[in-house]
Amino acid sequence: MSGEDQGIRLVGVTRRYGGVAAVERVDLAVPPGRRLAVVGPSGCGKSTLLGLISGLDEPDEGVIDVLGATGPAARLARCALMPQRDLLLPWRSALANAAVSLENRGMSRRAARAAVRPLFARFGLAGAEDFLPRQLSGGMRQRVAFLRTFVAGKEVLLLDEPFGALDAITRAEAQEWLRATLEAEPRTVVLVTHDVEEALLLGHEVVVLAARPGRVAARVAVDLPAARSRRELLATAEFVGLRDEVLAALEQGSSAPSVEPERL
Amino acid sequence: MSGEDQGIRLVGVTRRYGGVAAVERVDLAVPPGRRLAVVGPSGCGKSTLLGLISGLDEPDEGVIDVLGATGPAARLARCALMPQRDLLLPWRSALANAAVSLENRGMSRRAARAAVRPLFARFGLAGAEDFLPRQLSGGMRQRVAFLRTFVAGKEVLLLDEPFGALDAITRAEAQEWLRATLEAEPRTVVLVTHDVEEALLLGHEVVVLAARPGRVAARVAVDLPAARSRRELLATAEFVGLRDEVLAALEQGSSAPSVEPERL
Amino acid sequence: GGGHDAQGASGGGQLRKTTVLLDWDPNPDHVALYTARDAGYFKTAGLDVTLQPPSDPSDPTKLVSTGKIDLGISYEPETVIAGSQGLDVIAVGALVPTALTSVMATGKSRVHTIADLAGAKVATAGLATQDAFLTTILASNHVDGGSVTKVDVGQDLLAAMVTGNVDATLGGFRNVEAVQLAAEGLDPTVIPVTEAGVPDYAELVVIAQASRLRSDPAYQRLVRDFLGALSRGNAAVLADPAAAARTIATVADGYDPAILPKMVDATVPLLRNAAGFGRQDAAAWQSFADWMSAEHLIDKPVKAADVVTNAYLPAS
Amino acid sequence: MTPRPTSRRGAWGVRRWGPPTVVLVAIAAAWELATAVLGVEDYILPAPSAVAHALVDRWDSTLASATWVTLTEVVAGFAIAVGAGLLIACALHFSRTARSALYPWLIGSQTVPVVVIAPVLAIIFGYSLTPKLILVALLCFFPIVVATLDGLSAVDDDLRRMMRTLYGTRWSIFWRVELPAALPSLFTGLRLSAAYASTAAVFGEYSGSSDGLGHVMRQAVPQLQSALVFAAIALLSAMSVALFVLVTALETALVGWAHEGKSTNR
Amino acid sequence: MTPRPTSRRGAWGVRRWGPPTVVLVAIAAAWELATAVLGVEDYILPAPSAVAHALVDRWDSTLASATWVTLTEVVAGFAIAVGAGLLIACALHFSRTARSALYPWLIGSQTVPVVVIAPVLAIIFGYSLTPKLILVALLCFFPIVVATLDGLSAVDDDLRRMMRTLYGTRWSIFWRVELPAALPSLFTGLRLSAAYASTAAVFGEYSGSSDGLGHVMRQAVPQLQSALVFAAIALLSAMSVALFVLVTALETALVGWAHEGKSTNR
Ligand SMILES: Nc1ncnc2c1ncn2[C@@H]1O[C@H](COP(=O)(O)OP(=O)(O)OP(=O)(O)O)[C@@H](O)[C@H]1O
Ligand SMILES: Nc1ncnc2c1ncn2[C@@H]1O[C@H](COP(=O)(O)OP(=O)(O)OP(=O)(O)O)[C@@H](O)[C@H]1O
Ligand SMILES: [Mg+2]
Ligand SMILES: [Mg+2]
Repeated sequence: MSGEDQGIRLVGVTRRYGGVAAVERVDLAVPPGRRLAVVGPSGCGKSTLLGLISGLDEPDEGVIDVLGATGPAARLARCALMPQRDLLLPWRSALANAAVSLENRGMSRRAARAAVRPLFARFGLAGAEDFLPRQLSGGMRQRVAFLRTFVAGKEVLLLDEPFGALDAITRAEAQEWLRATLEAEPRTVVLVTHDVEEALLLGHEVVVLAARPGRVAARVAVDLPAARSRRELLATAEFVGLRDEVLAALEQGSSAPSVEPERL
Repeated sequence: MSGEDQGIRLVGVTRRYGGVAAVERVDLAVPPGRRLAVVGPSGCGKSTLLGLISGLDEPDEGVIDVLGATGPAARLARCALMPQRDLLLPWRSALANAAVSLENRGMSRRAARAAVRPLFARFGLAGAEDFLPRQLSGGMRQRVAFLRTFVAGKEVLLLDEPFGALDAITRAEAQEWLRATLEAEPRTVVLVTHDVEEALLLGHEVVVLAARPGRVAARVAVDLPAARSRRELLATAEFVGLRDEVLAALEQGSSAPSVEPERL
Repeated sequence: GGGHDAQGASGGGQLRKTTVLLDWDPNPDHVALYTARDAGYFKTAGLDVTLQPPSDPSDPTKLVSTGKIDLGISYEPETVIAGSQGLDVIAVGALVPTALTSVMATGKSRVHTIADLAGAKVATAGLATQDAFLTTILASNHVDGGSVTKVDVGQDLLAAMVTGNVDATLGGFRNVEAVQLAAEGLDPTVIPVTEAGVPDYAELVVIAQASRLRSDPAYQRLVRDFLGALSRGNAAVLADPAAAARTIATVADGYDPAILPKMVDATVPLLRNAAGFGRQDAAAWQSFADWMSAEHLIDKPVKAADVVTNAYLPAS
Repeated sequence: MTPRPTSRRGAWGVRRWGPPTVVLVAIAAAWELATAVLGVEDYILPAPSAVAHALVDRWDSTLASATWVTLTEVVAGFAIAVGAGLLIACALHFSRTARSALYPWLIGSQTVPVVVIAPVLAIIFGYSLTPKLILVALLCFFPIVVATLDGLSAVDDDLRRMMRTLYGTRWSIFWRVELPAALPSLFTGLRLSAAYASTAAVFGEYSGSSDGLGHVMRQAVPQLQSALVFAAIALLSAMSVALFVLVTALETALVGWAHEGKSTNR
Repeated sequence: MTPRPTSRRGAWGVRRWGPPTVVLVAIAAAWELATAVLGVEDYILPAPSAVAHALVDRWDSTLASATWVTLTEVVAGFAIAVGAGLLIACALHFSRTARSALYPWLIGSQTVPVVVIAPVLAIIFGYSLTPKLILVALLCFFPIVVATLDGLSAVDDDLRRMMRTLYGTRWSIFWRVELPAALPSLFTGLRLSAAYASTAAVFGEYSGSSDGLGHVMRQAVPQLQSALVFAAIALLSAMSVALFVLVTALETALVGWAHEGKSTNR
C-alpha cells in the first residue's frame, strides 16, 4: 500500500443499519490508477462499502478520501458506480440507457447515442440497441449497465459484481476487454466480485472481507507472471497459489451454516 | 435419454419475439427425478426456455410435455420457477416472501412462516427473517428467492441461475445442500447456470445452447466418480475433461465479439 | 360596466354602455326588460344595455353597491337587507310591483287552505325570508308552528311537490311554478303570501348605487333614461303579451316553449301598477321593513326613504 | 399458439366500443320499458325516447350553441388546469417547504363552494369567459397535482441514486427519471380531471352566463323540463367521456413501455 | 454523520405543522391588512378578524350543530365511498368486460350535476340523511375507483407470473400482490376523495336539508352575512384537511415499505 497521493483511502470506516454494523472499522487504500478487488461472503458489506466510497452514503464513523475529496458531493463527482441491480430505466432503450450520463452532461441525444453505439457490438449487444430493458436477457441488461457506467468516463470506477450474470465465455471476453482498456488508460477501480478468479485477474490487490460485521480479513497482493493466454495464466502455479490463499481466507471469514440434506 | 414415462419432454420448440426466434427447434428430455443443467451464452434463450416449460409462456411451434401435462395451466401446476430476477415482494419480510407459496395453498400465515423459518439458518439468513427485501444484500435476496421456490414443494424445479449472486463459499454450500436434498428426495430439475462447474456438479446431463437463435449445440452426460470432497472431485481428470468439453462447446456456440482495448 | 361617459338622452351616435345584472336567469319576470331591449327602446334612449344573468341572486346588491355594475334587478326583501347591512343601494323602480311568492300545493295534496298547513311538511328554497314568511303566515292564521316541518329544497320546489315528498311549498312564483303545475295537469292550490298575512311588497325592483345617484348627474340621467325605456317596454308587454312571449322565448332557453306563453299571460296582469309604472309606496316599504325587523331578518332598522325612491321614474 | 395477452389499458382505452354500446342500448331499453310500464311521469324521469326527442327538437334552437359554448370552456379550462397542475406539482415537488406550507391550502381550495367564488370572480373579471375558465381550471387542477406529486414521490430512490453517480443534476434526474416514472400517476390525475371538466364548466356557467349547457340546465331544472335536462347531461357526459378517452389514448402512446406486453420470460 | 434523508410523505404527512401555520398566519395578516387598506367591503370579502368573530359569535347558536350535522355526512359518506369505490374497482379489475362496458358510465356518473340527482334522490329517499350520504359517496367514490384501477393495472406483470408458479390463484395474486402494490395509488384516490368530501356534503344539503353548514351558507349568502359564510367555509376546509391528513397518516402506517428509508446501498 503506497500512495498518499490521490488514490482512494478509507480510515476506520463504520456503517450501521439500525444499530447493527454492516461494515466496521475498515481501512483501505487504492493507489491512483490501480485496481482493488473485494471478495467476501454474501451480506458482508461489499455493496455497502461501494455506496460509502461513491458518496451516495456517509459512514457513521471514519473518513473516506477519494482523489482528495472527502465530502459526499465531491466524492460523487469523481465516482461512477455500477450497482448490483442493473437499475436500467425501463422507458429508455438499451442504447439510451447506456448514453444517459452523456446526456446528463449536456450532450445532445443524437450525439450521446452515436458515441455509445460502437461499444454495443463489442459487447455482443449488436441488434439490441433499440430494445427496451424488458426485452433484454439478464446478462444483456448487465452488460448495458456496465457500459452505462463505463461511458460516464469518471476517474474512479466502482463495480459491484459487473459480470455476475454472464456465462463463462462472455464473461472472459468482458474481463479481457476491461483489463486491456484499463491497461491502456488507467482508472482507479474498486471491483466487488464473488468470483475469486475474476478478482485475481482484474485486481492489483485482493481484499477479503469477513462477515458480520464486515471487516478486512486478508489482503493479497496480486503479482502474476506474464502468460500468453488466459488459460495458461489460470494454470500457473502462482495463480493457483493465490486462488487457494484467497479461498482459504474466505472460508475462514464465512460464518458457514452446516450442510446436511433436508426434508421439507 | 431414457424415460418415455413422465419426465419433461420438448419437441421442436420454437419461440419468437416479433419475428426473431429466441429459441428454435429445441428438443430436450429430462427423465423423472433427474437434473438437467443448461448452459449457453448470455441471451441465447435459457430463461425463455424455462418460461416455456413452466407454462407461463407457450411456444410458437412444438410440444412441451411436463409429467404428462401439455397444456400451460397443467404444466404450471407442476412447475416451480425461480426467476433470474429475484422478484421478491417488497412489502413482505424475507420470511413472509419465502412462505408465500404455502399461504397460497391455504396454510395460515403463522404456520407457513413456522414451516419456513428453520431453513433460514441453514442458508445463512438467520437474523434476516424480518428484514424487508430492500434491507437485504443481493446474495441474501437470491437465497430468499431460492427458498421460496423450493418451499413450494413442486415436482418440477426450474432454476434460473439460482446461485449466481453468491460468493464461492456460500455458493458451494448451497449447491451441496441442494444436491444432498435432491439425492434424498428426487425432483425433476432444469437448472440454468452460467457456471460450468455448477452445471457439472448438479446436473445429470448438461445441455449447451448456441446463440441466435437458441439451439442445442451439445449434450454432455455427466458421470463422475465418487469422491470424498468437492475439492477432490473438481480435481479429478473426469471432471476436468467434462469441463473442457462443455467449455469448448460453449466457445463454439458463442458468436464472440473480438477483444481489443478501447479508448472512450 | 360604467356609464360615466353620459350623453343626452337622445345623444347622437355614441350609446352609453350599461350593464344590468339580473336577479336570476332570464325568465317571464324579465319580460319587460327583454321587450324594451329587443324593441330598441334602450337604444332610442341612448343606452347600450347588456342584461346579465348573475351567479347568485345576491350578486346584484353587492355589485351595484360596489359600483361594478350600473344597475341591478333585486327583490324588495333583499334590498331592505342590503340597506340594513349598509350597502350602497337604493330601489329606483318596481319591475314587478306585487308579491309573486306563494304558498303552493298540488291538487293531490291534502293542503288546500292555509289552515291545512297544520301538521304538514313544507318546502322552501332555503331563504331566511321565506322561513319568516312561513312563521308569519302560520301565526296570523293561528296554525301551530310546531306542527309544521320545514325543509330547504333549494331549486327543487316543483320536484318536491309533484313527487309528493312535501305537502306544500313556499317560495314558488304564482306566474311561473303555478303555471307549470297547471300545465302538467296537477291542479295547483296557489296562495300568494301577501294574501296570507305577509305585508305587501314588490317582488322585483330595479336597484341603483345610492351615493352615486346623489352626486353624479350623468348617472342620474342614465337611470332616468333606463327607467323611461323600461316603462315603454312594460307598456308594450301589456299591449301585446303574445309578442312579449316570443321575445322572452328567445332567451329563456330552459323553458318549455309550449308553456312559456301561458307564463307570460299569467305575468302580464301582475305587471300593472295602478300608481304608474315603477311607482313604489314608501309607506308600504316602511311597514315591510318594520315587519322584517320584527322577524329578526335584519339587525338594524331601515328607513324606507334610504332604500327606495320614485324620483327617477318617468312622469305617469 | 394461445393468444398472448394484449395490453389492458390500450385494449379498453380506445378500441373497444362493443361492450359499452351493448350496455348503452340495454340500459336505454330497460329504462324506456320501465318508464312505460311503471308510468313514471316524464318530468320526474323522462324516457330515453323523450330525451332523444328533446335532443333533436331543441338542438337548433338551444342545444347546438350551448354545446359549443360549453365545449370551448371545457377544452380551454382543461388545458389551463393541466398546465397549472403540472407547474404546481413540480414546484411542490422541488421544494419540501412549499409542499408542507401550501398543500393544506390546495385542499382548502377544493372546499370553497362555487356560490362563494363566483361573485368574487365576477367582481374581478366581470361576467366574461374568464371566470368560467378559472372555475374549470380550479376544479380540474387538483387531481393532477395530487396524483402527479404522489407519482413523483413514489419513484424508486435507487434510480435517483444511480443517476447521481452519472452526473445527474437535480434537473436531469427530474427530467430523465422522475417525470417518466411519474407519468402513469400523472395520467391518473388527467383522467380524473377529464371526467370532471364538463361538470366544472357547468359550475362555471352558474357564475353568471347567458349561454351554455349549464345555463340551459339552470333554467330547465326548476321548470321540470327533465327531458331537456337529460339531453344536456347526455351532451356533457359525451364531452367528458371523449376527453377521458383522448387522455387514455395519449397515455397509451406515451407510457407504452409500462403496459405493452409486459410479460417477459424473466 | 450527515443526517439521513427521512421519509418524504411521512414527513409532511402529519408531523410538520410549522410551515402551514406560518403561511396561515401570513395570509391572514396580509388579508386583514388588504381589507383594511383597500377598504374592501365586508359583504364581498370579510376580514379574517370578522370571520373569526363570526366563528366565535355564531358557534353556539348556529355553527356547532351545523358542523356536527355536516361532519356526520362527511365521515359516513366518505366511508361509504371508500367501500363502494374499492368494491367497484375490484369488480372492474376482475372482469375486463365489466371494465370496458361500465367505465364510460362511471365517467358519465360524474357529469350528472347535483341539481339533477338531488331531486331524484329526494323522490326515492325523502329528505333524510340518506340522500346526502349517497351524494357524498357518489362524488367521492370516483377518484378511488380510477386511481385504484390504474394502480392495479400497473402492477409489474412479472410479479404476477412469479406467483402463478407458486400456486397463486387469481384471488391470492390479487390479495398478496396486486392489492399491496396498488396501495399507493389507492391512497392517491383516497386523498382526493377526502379533499372533496366536505364540498360533496354541502351539495347534499342543497337538496333538502334543515341543518348543516351548506344550509347555513345558503341562508347567509342572501342575507349578505359573508363573515358567516367564510366561517362555514373555514370549518369545511378544516374537515377536508383533517380527513386528508388522516388518510396520509394511514398511508404512512400501511405503505411504509414503499417510502421509509428507501435509500439502500444497492
Ligand atoms: N419480450 C421480449 N421481446 C423481445 N425480445 C425478447 C423478449 N424477451 C427476450 N427476448 C430476447 O430473447 C433472447 C433470449 O433471452 P433470454 O432471456 O431467454 O436469454 P438468456 O439465455 O436467459 O440470457 P441470460 O443468460 O443473459 O439471462 C434475447 O436475445 C432477448 O433479447
Ligand atoms: N437498508 C438496510 N437496512 C438494514 N440492513 C441493511 C440495509 N442495507 C444493507 N443492510 C445489511 O447490511 C449487510 C451488508 O449488505 P451488503 O448489501 O453490503 O452486502 P454485500 O456484501 O453486498 O452482499 P452480497 O454479496 O450478497 O451482495 C447485510 O447484512 C444487509 O442485511
Ligand atoms: Mg452486494
Ligand atoms: Mg436469463
